Amino acid sequence: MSFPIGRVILGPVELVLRKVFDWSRHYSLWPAHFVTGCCSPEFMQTAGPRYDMERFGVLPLASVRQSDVLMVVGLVTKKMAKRIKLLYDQMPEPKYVMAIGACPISKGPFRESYSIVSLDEVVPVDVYVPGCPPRPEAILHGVMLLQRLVLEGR
Amino acid sequence: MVVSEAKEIMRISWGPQHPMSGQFRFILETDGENVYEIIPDFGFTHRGIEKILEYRTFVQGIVPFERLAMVDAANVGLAYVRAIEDAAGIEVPKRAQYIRTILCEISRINSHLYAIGLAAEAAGGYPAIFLWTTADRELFLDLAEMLTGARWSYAFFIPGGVRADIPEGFKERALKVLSYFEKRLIAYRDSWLENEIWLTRSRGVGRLSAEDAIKLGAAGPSLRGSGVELDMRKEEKYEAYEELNFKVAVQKEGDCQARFMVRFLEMIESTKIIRQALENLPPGPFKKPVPPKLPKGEGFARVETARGEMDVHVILDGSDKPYRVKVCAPSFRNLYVISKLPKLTKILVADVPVVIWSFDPWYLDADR
Amino acid sequence: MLIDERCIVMAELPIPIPIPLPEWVVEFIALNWETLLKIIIIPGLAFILLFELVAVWFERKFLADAMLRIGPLYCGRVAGWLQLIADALKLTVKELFAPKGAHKVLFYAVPVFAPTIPALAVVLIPFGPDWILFRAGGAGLLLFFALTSLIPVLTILAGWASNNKYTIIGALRSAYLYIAAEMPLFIAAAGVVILAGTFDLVEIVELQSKMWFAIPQFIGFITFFIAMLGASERVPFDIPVAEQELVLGWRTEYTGIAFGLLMTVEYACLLAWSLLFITLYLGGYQGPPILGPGTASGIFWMLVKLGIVVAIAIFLRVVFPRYRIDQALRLGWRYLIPLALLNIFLTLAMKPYMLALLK
Amino acid sequence: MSEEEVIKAISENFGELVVESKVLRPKKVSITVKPEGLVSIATFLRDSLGFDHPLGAGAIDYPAENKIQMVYYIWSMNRRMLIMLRADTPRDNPRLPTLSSVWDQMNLHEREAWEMFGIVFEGHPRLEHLLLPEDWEEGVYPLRKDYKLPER
Repeated sequence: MSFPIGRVILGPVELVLRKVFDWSRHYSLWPAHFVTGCCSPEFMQTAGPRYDMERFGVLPLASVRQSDVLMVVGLVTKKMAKRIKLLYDQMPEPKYVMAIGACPISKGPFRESYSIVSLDEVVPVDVYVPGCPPRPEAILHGVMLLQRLVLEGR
Repeated sequence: MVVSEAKEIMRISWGPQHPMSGQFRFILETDGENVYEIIPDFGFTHRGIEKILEYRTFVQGIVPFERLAMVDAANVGLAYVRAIEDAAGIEVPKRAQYIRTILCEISRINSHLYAIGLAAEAAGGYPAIFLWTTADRELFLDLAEMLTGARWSYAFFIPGGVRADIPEGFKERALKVLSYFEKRLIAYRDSWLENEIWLTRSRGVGRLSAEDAIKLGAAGPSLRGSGVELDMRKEEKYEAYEELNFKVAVQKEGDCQARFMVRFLEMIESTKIIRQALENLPPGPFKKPVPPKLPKGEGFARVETARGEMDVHVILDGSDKPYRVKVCAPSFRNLYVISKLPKLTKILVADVPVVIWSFDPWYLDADR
Repeated sequence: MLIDERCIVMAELPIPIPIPLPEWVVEFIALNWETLLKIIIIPGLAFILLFELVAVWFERKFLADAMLRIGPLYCGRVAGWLQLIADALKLTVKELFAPKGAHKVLFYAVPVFAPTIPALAVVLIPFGPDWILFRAGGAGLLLFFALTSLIPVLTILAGWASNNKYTIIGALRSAYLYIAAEMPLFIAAAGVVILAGTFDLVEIVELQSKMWFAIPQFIGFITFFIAMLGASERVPFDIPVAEQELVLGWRTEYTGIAFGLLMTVEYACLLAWSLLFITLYLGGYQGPPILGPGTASGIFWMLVKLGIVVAIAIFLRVVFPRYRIDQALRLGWRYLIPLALLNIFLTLAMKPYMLALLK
Repeated sequence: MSEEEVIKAISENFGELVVESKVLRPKKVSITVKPEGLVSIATFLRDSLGFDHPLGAGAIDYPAENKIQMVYYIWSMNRRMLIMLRADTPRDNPRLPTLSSVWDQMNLHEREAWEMFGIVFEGHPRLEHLLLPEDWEEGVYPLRKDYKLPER
């Protein structure tokens, strides 16, 4: 079996590059404008002056094509679940999902409703932010958790 | 897909994932610029709250009910609580009525700031005003948090009164916030309501005449923007609104600018109401004990939420859970008026966000 | 490309090159190191990319400040200065894909060619008396306009190739807006050409040594600035990329580095037009010689004026909402073009007095 | 008082069609009507009595009395009065004439009542799902009393 010269020479280079790109990815997580529930005013507050999301490089953009994080803010109904699946597939590859609010995690105050699903049944979720509505500090904590996740190179 | 070959009308989906559509989907039939048809697609945030309420006792039911319009949780919660009190014939002590009025007006200012901020964003990426209103909302959220402990969903009103009394120090802080806010309102008026480009974008756009507004069933500021004076606080005289003097904001033109001017004037009125309510706050108990099982009966409450008049019809059957709760949501009617608007006036694709946000629909309120 | 007549012997090379290069490379560099410097550094590639990073960073910080926010902060410890580098690196790593029905070749051709056009336009701008990359034989202004009028062609191609209803509307709007903005630009620039009597940008700047053209050509100055905002799609005319109505206009379907390149197009357009605006009306590289007589102070003054003009363009984004497409077109056709024509008549009528003023 | 005038006016013109009418609260009148007279009374209310501002409509399910009651809430702008127009239909085969011709907003309310209670509205232009997802199985009406919620 020939000696993996490529691995030996390029190994450290690839490691450095991975570190640099992970650093750059964790500082520019662009969510898409997508609020699906009653926590949306709290999401606006997090983007507001007091709890400014943009300090962490989180810049909400208009379309899903350019976004890295699918921040599902609020409840997910069966009808909305189809659209979320569609959106998740349209996102470019290194993508993450953040469930903000008690409803996407466990259907929240409407747990026995006939038309609500939890987000895990629709898309794989990376970070859960509980709270109904979660305080802006909780959402920012979720963003920091996601940044640590990205740094580990998930 | 092309609807009709003759005018090359194509059907654009103003989908749930769109910066200005919130949790809703409009289907626009347009030929690129003129909009011929706006078809609302309900049901994206339908939680079946009326069914859930039948499985929750009265006090438990307040939490999901407030999720109808979280931005304006106090007024919405008040509608449900007043309906139960109306059905069971419960009298609320005077002090509780004043405290309820204060929190309702704080929540109204909150909701109107949200509407004005998003309208500035809809008019054309005007981020400064959107963020200024978000900054001012933080002040009112702190006030609500000091009074009730929660920023948005207060669950502060219960049948028979209020959960807790006003903490001391609340009055001074509220007066400080209100005086600062009145200066900010002047800043909004100069920099935005009289902004030349905003006027070209909103003056005469989405005009709704008074008869159409009544016939189609518009609600709240959308109705008062067309010159129809109907405000539940004056009609029903509930809570402390009877003793407080305030004017009903009405505008004649009925276009987007008029609707926002109504919301703007209502914010000024709300600050006056809070000041008066804080001045002559009566002493006495703030809560009356209410038995869990309420007698059989039927109650109907009409509350002026920030988006319009919400009517709740509650039927009790003697158990501790309501038999049936029927909610007539203002945003449901406003969305219907939006869908009928292209037939009344000419709307361009670029106008659609401004027109939609001038009615300030709250889609969770419409989907229940 | 005019190679400099002065042939520099290798010995007098200003920068000693330690790297063991082959013979002919050293010879090539020795011969025209100055042109290489122009291509790579000042009006060339590095300048445009650096301007792009600094302008976007400044815009995000300035907007955040106007909105009582802080803006990017933690990515670079000081004031988030590394934020744009992080965004650019992240974009290069993103997955690239085209929508199902898209025309693959065209879809990927546009992001590759689009940034080159405004970059080419920047080449014609003089940064010093002899610090100009391509003098275009005395017709710099004409070539500039020829190049910048190619941009709407590419926008329509991109909009059509992305096979999405929104992008088609966005691309068509961008074309309408460009035509409505280009006409006043030509006519206003014509006023300057009549006054200066030549199309060569260097001579136009030389004429402004005593007094800038902004004062005699004041109406043209105002029209050019407003039309420039329209041409480079800055607020209040950023209708083709109206986030609220058309998601991202003709750029909606692009992901990863393609989207990054198309963002450079927007800022390179702004750079090109503001540089032309400076050379025509604000006296180009003219200014009190601070860093010595030659090109150094010229470059310094160009950068200072560029900073001011771009800051004003960014400030407008905070203050103004956006015009509707028909209002923008009406503004263009009904107000800007008559104003520009009035400016030409004035210059024709008062040319001798203006020239006396300039001497 | 204007409430009595309204009740008197209605009982004169449609004596036998009116099952029951009472004044719930000051300025709130409730009238229960037979389904056949619904459209004629509604047009009478809108044209002559001035009830022109529709607020909403909903249904209530009474499995005990085997009936579903549809309630229309209409506000009169110049009388400053609210009327609750009610109509009962049997629970097993609920059928009602549509009122979308009288107040066009009822179009949406009736679609919601159809999908939640199963009331079929004759003459309704487009009886489709409004709030429930398109693939909701036929014949299941969530707001009826016999539809138990999954978890409970």
